[in-house]
Amino acid sequence: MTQQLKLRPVPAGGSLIRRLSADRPARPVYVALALLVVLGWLVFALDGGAFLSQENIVGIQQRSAALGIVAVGQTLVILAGSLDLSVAYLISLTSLVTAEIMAGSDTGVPVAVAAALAVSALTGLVNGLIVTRLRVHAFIATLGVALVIRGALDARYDGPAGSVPESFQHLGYDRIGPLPVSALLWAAVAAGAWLLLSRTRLGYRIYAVGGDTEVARLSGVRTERVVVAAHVLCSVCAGIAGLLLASRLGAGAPTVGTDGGYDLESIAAVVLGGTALAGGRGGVAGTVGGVLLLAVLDSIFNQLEVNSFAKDVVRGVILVAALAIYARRRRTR
Amino acid sequence: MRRALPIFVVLAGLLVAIAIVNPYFLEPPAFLAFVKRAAPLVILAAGQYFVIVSGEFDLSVGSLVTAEVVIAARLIDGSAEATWPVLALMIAFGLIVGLVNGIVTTLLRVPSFITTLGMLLILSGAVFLWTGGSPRGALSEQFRQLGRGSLGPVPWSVLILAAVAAAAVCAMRAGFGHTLVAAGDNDRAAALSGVRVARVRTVAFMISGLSAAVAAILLGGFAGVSAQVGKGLEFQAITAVVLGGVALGGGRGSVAAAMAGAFTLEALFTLLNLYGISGALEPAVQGVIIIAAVALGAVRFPRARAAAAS
Amino acid sequence: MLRMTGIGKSFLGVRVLGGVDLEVSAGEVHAVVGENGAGKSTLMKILAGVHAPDEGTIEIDGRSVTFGHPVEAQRAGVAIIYQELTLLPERTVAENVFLGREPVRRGMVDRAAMESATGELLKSLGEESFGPRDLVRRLSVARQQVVEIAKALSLNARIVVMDEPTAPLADHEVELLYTLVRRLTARGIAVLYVSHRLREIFDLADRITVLKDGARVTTAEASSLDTAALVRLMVGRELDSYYPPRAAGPPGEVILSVRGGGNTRLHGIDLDLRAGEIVGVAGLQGSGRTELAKALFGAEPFTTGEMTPRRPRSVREGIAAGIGLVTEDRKAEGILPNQRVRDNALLVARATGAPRNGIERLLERVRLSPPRPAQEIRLLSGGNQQKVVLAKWMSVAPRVLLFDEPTRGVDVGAKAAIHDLMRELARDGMAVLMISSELPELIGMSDRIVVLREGRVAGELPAGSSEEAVMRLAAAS
Amino acid sequence: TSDKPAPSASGASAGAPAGSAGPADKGTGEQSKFFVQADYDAQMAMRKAQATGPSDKPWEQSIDPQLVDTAEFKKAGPYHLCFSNAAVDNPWRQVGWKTMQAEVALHKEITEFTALDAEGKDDKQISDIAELQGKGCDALIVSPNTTATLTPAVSGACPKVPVIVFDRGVQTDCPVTFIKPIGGYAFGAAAAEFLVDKVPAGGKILALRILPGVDVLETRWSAAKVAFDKSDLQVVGVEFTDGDAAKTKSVVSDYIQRYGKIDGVWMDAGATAVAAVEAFEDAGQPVPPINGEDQQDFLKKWSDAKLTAIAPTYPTYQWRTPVIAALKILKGEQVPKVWNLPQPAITQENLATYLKPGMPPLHYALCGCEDLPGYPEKWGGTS
Ligand SMILES: Nc1ncnc2c1ncn2[C@@H]1O[C@H](COP(=O)(O)OP(=O)(O)OP(=O)(O)O)[C@@H](O)[C@H]1O
Ligand SMILES: Nc1ncnc2c1ncn2[C@@H]1O[C@H](COP(=O)(O)OP(=O)(O)OP(=O)(O)O)[C@@H](O)[C@H]1O
Ligand SMILES: [Mg+2]
Ligand SMILES: [Mg+2]
Repeated sequence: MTQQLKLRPVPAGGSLIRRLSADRPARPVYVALALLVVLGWLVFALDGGAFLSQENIVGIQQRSAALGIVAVGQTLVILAGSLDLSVAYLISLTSLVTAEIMAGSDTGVPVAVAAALAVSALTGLVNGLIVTRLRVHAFIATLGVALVIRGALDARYDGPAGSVPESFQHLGYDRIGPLPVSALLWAAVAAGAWLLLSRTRLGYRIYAVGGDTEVARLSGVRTERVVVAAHVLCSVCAGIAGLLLASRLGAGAPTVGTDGGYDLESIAAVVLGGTALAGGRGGVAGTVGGVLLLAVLDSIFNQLEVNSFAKDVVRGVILVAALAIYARRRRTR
Repeated sequence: MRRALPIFVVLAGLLVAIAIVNPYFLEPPAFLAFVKRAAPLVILAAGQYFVIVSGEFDLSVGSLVTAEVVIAARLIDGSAEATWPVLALMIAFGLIVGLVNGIVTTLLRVPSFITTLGMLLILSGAVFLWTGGSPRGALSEQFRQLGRGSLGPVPWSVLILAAVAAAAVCAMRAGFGHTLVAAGDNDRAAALSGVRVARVRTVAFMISGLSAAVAAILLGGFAGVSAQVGKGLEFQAITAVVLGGVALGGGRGSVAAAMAGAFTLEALFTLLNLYGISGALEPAVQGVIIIAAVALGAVRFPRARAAAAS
Repeated sequence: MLRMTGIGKSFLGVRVLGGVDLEVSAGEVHAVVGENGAGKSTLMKILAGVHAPDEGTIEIDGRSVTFGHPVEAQRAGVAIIYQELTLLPERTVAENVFLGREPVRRGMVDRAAMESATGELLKSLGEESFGPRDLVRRLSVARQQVVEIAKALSLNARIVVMDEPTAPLADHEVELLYTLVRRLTARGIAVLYVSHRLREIFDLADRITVLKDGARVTTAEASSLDTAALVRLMVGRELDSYYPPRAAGPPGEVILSVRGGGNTRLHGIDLDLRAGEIVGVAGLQGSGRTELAKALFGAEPFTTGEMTPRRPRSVREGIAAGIGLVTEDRKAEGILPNQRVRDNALLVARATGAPRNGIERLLERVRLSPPRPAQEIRLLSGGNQQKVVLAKWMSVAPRVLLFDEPTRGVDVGAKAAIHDLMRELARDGMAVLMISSELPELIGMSDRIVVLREGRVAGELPAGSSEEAVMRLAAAS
Repeated sequence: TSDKPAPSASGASAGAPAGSAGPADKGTGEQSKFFVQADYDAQMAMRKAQATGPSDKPWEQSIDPQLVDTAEFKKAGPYHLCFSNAAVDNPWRQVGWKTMQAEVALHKEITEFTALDAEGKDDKQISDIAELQGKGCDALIVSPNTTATLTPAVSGACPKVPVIVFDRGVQTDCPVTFIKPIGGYAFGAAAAEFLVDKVPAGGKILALRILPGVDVLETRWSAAKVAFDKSDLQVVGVEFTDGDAAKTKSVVSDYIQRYGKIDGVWMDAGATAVAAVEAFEDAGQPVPPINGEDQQDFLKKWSDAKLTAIAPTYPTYQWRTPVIAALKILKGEQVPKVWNLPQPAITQENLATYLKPGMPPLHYALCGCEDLPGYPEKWGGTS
């Protein structure tokens, strides 16, 4: 490199505050989350339950862990200006890979985890290469890959398969104090992604490529590698979610990903968190807020025993309303 | 049209391949049956084309189709007199859903991916909330005729498809079509040239809603009431449009090619079925072919003609 | 120091460069000139690793190099300011300057180092109005260009390419750039300078390479040429006079008149446009010239004041009132890149349902050459694109046509054609308003010049006023 | 058209997952890995067995009950029942869910009834079961979304509260009782035996399945396969329809076109039976023997078009039983360990009793809900 400029650190005044507010688009989702928590507390109080009880809080955490992990990955690809519709099938696939390799034995655990992550990384690589090399729009590329995985699943599995040893189920069921291990896993993934985005070159370049691919390229960023890397990371997140679900279900299931609706729901969580669908703006903090928002909403629905059709209506309205508010904020700024 | 050529070649190739396995395929009755089966998807693809070429997405058409059929069944409840008013109501409902999608997208500036995803949730929830979980009532025989019956040898759906295709091509040839493509290509330039971008895009969503209503009429007629008539149709329609060489993001591609894309998809299903790749591996083959087709379409072939220099 | 030999390049089977040689020595300002589409930017992009040449070699310091990606050119010591802004609006100035080369410490990006280095760069450019942590989105185009320059400088490159760096700059900012270029060359850095503004070429260049139709016509010492000779080399013929003659006789009736027009950016605008008259609008960057045009047109309407015809509240009302606007940003606001010339030219007529003239006559009138209505407009040169934009407005025969930087990034040949056309339109009774940052052009074309300052009319000058007079009004504090 | 199978016919007929023909080569493909001979034999036996219990209340009857003692769960009322439901995403579950709610309303001693809907998501149901344990339920009813994957969650709940599982089982015997109709083998066999009986020798059978991999559906098909393999019928195709009426109709039309004539249609579920019938009508052919299910639209078609048909059932009245069982358990009364409910088939003889004009087309006749409060309006019907 011919980089010869002297780089002297300057006193980093107020940089923490700056960094916290760097994820500015996330603010509304936390305001909404706070309001919803108050609403939840009211609803539970009137309905004779305790919203802030340990069971309920643990429930919310566990409910959000898998979606949360997928959504963090989805955030990375969306920030890079892409999209991944294949995560749902990939989750099913990795849950099966995990459970089949473990086959109920403790010794299989490391191999199974490695294999599940390898399979997902490979899927991400394929997604990324189709998007960058073959120049297929991510919507179609990942939809196509999703179909391919679905075909493989349909052909090979006709129901839950494999089994997960007791030891691995700790991941899905144990708690450390009030914190479920699964929620800690989610927190770790989110923190890792946050660090990646705010502190590493790859993170910077993900924003750059999502903001404007041509500008990034002309500035010397190898844009294709960045998009591929984002896809690999996203798929690995889906793979981790697959591991988590395998541990919770005790087996692999060919429909666990699609039944969970992880593809569209993860995208919904990401945009609820203020990340622009077009890429280049937003962050993980918002996504975490978005996922929590959906989980708290679910918890309130559960308490009120709202039927699933009404839930869909409410979710749809909230999604559109939230995005309308974001659009308005952006315009009036 | 030049850009649309590949899809017609692919379609012709597929039809020939089907005909080789099944020699009767190209005889009128079998071919008309094929067209009849393809009609709903082709109509949906035509509607989706208007939205995509204007630079947007419509993910709500699948659940709109389901909603339309369920609503029709409950309102008609087997009565012949109710048929025509309910048909009119279905059309109106499709237009209104499109109008809402359009207004939310253009005036509230919600990305259409999200607007229509929200609409998908709302429609699928609300309609079953209304009917108490599963479809009620029944479609009348008159209603069923449109999707099931035929005028002489030609099924009604084929006639309706022909009319829709003609209307779509005319709309794209007219000023409206050009302004729509302009909005999709560069909405700021279009707006500064006097194009009412919000309005033409909203109309595009309404056309998509209308096409979903028509598809619902045909599908409900063809196979009767079911809670999942529209399942997955939005992805199929978008895939068909993209297969036809229409660029996601807008501004490029023709409606004829989009409809050809839908026929191609339908022919592909038929062919896979004929070769016994039904069931398990069908999605895999479909996925590979779609990626391949779009990838090949994205490769630009050198042109002989020189670009002008001033 | 740099030697490019036999460079050839084709796009989609069209040859845009063939056998071009270019030699640049250390500490030299080497200008590259030529008409639109001559291949200047393409040649520069090949040097910057954006495009791979089909043929030819590049040597730096006698070593042969090949660049597969812009980053490789950067590493070989080539920095470039592209013709188009290449910044990310949602990121900070520092992040933009160091994009793709973020300094890392222990695996993490070293923000502090990045920001301090950017701060120093900005200071060395005499820029104090914004800092490394500002979002680029919040900067004016001129300031964004400063960021662009800082970005190129931060590379500490040995060869700096500037492709029309002054296009978005006003005259006094151009001066700053001059100082900067001289400072670079004093350090032994070679500067490749591309511009359509011939004055800058003669102000700065040591040597000039002229490209025409993708081939090198000549390379000559700047001192051995004058403007006329250079233009001759560029267009291959004599351009008799720079600006077409003004119309004789007094202007006609008032077609458009504003009294006290104002909105968020404009205040108390009084203005009359008469049939047969070209009114120039001068002003510094950010003085509100574009806003004035958009307000008259109805795109960003006046909210106060009187106007005849009735104050347009939307683009469509503007068009209905017989007003047209040729926008300053052709790519973003002027053309439909993927549509054919025909569809671009007929857009306004179609959008407003106006009866339309024959497309062939229209293209002939704007002197589009060759007139191919079926060609996609993005494949045309900037000058030809601009002619199609003109055709788009002429198809509805407006009574007032507003030109915002009509010749920005347009070569001398097309420029002359556009000037002729503007005159012709005025002669036919149209009222013409012309915004330009190029004072010679403004003075050469205008029947009178309105000068804007901070959103107000600072004064009006008659035809033939001096550049100094205009600048004095525009910059007075 | 010709009767000669098109070149692809062998491939198409082997559309079952494995894609290869079975040893007997009746075109039925390999036996499903879900097939368990012992279960099959047991169900075949139960089909012939006599159920014990009140004859007018099949939901309280049981076949071959092995009673277990529940004194340890005995508790004074009033009761709080909890229910973790897999989903309400299809008409069968809709009808069942309404029936269960009505059953709950029947019992004054149930003062609280908390139900969570997992929306078809295994992971959500696991969380739901955990959440319900925190709500102070006296008994927990579970309708599992899948067998294998819900097992850990149910095992976790058993020590804390009496658990009642119905419809689908779990792989543990910790629940106090598991309630189910006889099962999928009985369904599949009833339909297949009917076809073997009605279709002339050598006749061409088309088997229509919804999806591969769903346990209840797999057992239905594997029992049918056993019957067809023993018969002299030829299964010319096994196709998946995704439960989509339009696709069903297209598939049947294709087969009619390809083979000229289809002599019998076997279906693993009745939801698209009417579409299959219509395909024959639209082709201008007589409708061959066919099976459907107890949904009203099929029964009506059967009666109107005078079909040769049978409708094996998977009765929705089983949704009443768990509530009854829960109360029995909480009162310390004995319940069967495995509560096998009778699973009648609708035949030409009793068709009229099950045909209920005024009920919605997708209503299931064997809901056992006619005597419940709110019938028929609550089920979407008109009286
Ligand atoms: N990416 C591309 N694809 C196709 N053609 C291109 C591309 N880039 C440039 N061209 C064509 O190559 C020719 C040379 O363009 P180039 O931009 O190098 O000209 P220029 O001399 O820089 O003109 P200007 O003064 O307008 O900037 C033009 O005809 C242009 O249309
Ligand atoms: N307060 C401001 N906030 C944000 N952007 C501003 C502000 N003031 C000026 N700008 C930007 O500065 C640029 C120049 O402003 P404007 O277009 O009004 O000036 P102009 O005189 O027309 O200059 P030109 O036509 O040369 O761009 C615009 O792109 C505008 O966005
Ligand atoms: Mg250029
Ligand atoms: Mg301007």
